Amino acid sequence: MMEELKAVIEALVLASDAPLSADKIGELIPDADRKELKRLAGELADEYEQRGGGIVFREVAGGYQFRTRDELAPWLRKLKGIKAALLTPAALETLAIVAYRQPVLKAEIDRIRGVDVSGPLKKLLDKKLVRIVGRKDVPGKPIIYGTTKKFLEVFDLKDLSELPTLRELKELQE
Amino acid sequence: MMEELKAVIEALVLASDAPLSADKIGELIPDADRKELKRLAGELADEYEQRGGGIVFREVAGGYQFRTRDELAPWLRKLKGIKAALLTPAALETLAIVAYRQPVLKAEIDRIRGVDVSGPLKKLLDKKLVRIVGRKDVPGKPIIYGTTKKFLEVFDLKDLSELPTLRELKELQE
Amino acid sequence: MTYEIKLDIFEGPLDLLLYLIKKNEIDIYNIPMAVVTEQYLDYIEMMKSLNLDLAGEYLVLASTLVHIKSRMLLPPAEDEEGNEEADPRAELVQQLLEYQAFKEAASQLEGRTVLDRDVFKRGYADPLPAEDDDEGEVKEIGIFELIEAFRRIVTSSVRAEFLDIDTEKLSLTERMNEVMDMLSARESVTFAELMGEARSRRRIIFTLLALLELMKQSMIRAYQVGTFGEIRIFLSVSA
Repeated sequence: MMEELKAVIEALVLASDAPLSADKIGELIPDADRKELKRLAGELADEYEQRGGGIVFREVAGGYQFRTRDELAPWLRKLKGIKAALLTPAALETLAIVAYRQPVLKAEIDRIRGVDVSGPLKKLLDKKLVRIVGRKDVPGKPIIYGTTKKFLEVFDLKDLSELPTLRELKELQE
Repeated sequence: MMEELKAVIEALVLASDAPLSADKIGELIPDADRKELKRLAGELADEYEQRGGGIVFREVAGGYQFRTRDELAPWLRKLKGIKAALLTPAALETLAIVAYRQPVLKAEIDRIRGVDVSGPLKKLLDKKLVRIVGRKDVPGKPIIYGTTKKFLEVFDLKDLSELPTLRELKELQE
Repeated sequence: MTYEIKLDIFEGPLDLLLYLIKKNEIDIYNIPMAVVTEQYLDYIEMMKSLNLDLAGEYLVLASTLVHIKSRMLLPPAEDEEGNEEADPRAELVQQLLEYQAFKEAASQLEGRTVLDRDVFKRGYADPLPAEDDDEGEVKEIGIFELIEAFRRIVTSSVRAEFLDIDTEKLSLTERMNEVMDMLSARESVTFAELMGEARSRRRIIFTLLALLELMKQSMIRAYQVGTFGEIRIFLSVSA
């Protein structure tokens, strides 16, 4: 069983939002001697180093932090690659407009969002969440957008009529 | 020095934001045998447990995750400045009904609790503990609710089958 | 008032009723209706006298209790086969047991090792070097986030046109997309084909509405050969 104080330091470092400095640890554990805290953190760093596992306990940017071992970077890049990319708020809003207002022209999406949506729309087309449904027979023959089968898959919907409506959301909030 | 494959698993689990499933790990390390991966992850869990340090390697929500040891909670609450309870009793009751009765309609939750659950249900959706699963194919197409992966992660469950059975109801049915 | 009741500790009328049953050490399968109803009504009176907001559900249960109490005073009726009628309390007892079970389940949930209360995961963002992560699958969004996003946009301009989206409209959109799909795969499609494919009455109506809407939006054109000839549908602008 690890020494209690050392275990506390280890847990605090994992859970902290940023590298955790010895000063900050000292504030959280006021009864402990500052030197002793530093010594224990150093012990943790040594232990993880000697263990030669996948993670290390390191002093970075004025604090302690768990990091993955440098040599394993190729594997971790792969993890990032498959990590489900979140849509940016702009893309999500654009997607929401296409989903609820389709078949819809870009001009209409621009109008609703109040900004030019070329960027997010392009991203949604690339991700195959939105597609070109056709063209409207009016001057300029503008492109009409709609959602894809993949859109239904991603949101786990059988068909568009399964989309919840704003009215239902409103009812829930009242 | 730790076995390379085990070190990779350890690093991937630290780097992942959500619990990392054995399947995901398998996708990232395609040459490895799935059973072997599970065995090594199990070894890591045992090692961290026996070491008795401040962090543990847990199987939760269908994957693996580093977490702080629960006995150290008071120190971590101090770090995070947490005071209030996570969920109100009303939200907890609503969540329990969704968890056990899913896929479930709001009308059914209302009936069981004897009050309108709009407020708590909205809160659970906001916290991503509950999600819209679809619509029921009956007149009015009411929305169906279910729990999320995050629900499993938050309540330390490997999967839904880990929920204890509802005692009283069973007795009554016999 | 002799009850030691803390206000708004009850999660609803069933919760209050369960409390009264426990407080009086009553067998839930054999509830003395007179006692419980009286105490329940007293509680509601107290709430009213304190001008506290009382959810309508409390009053509904009050009238249910009164009703059951009055039925208990009558001798048990017999149905045609001579069987005694079911206990008037049966439904209420069932409901209380069910609610009690979930209340217990809720407290078991609360008793678990809860993330961000008892245990914590890695707090800081990615322990990896930052890289452009624009690639990859889209997975982690739910339908609720989508509609929330839509709500965010339209709350600034709460117009009826947005609220009025209903499932009928979405079914129509679905059918419109299908028609456009067929037309992008081949040059034209006949009206009869679309209708034949529709099968159900509901689908036929949506197909008709979809065609009308698409024509109105100048997305398709329909041609007919002769008065009773076949109607053929084309894209207005070829893709």
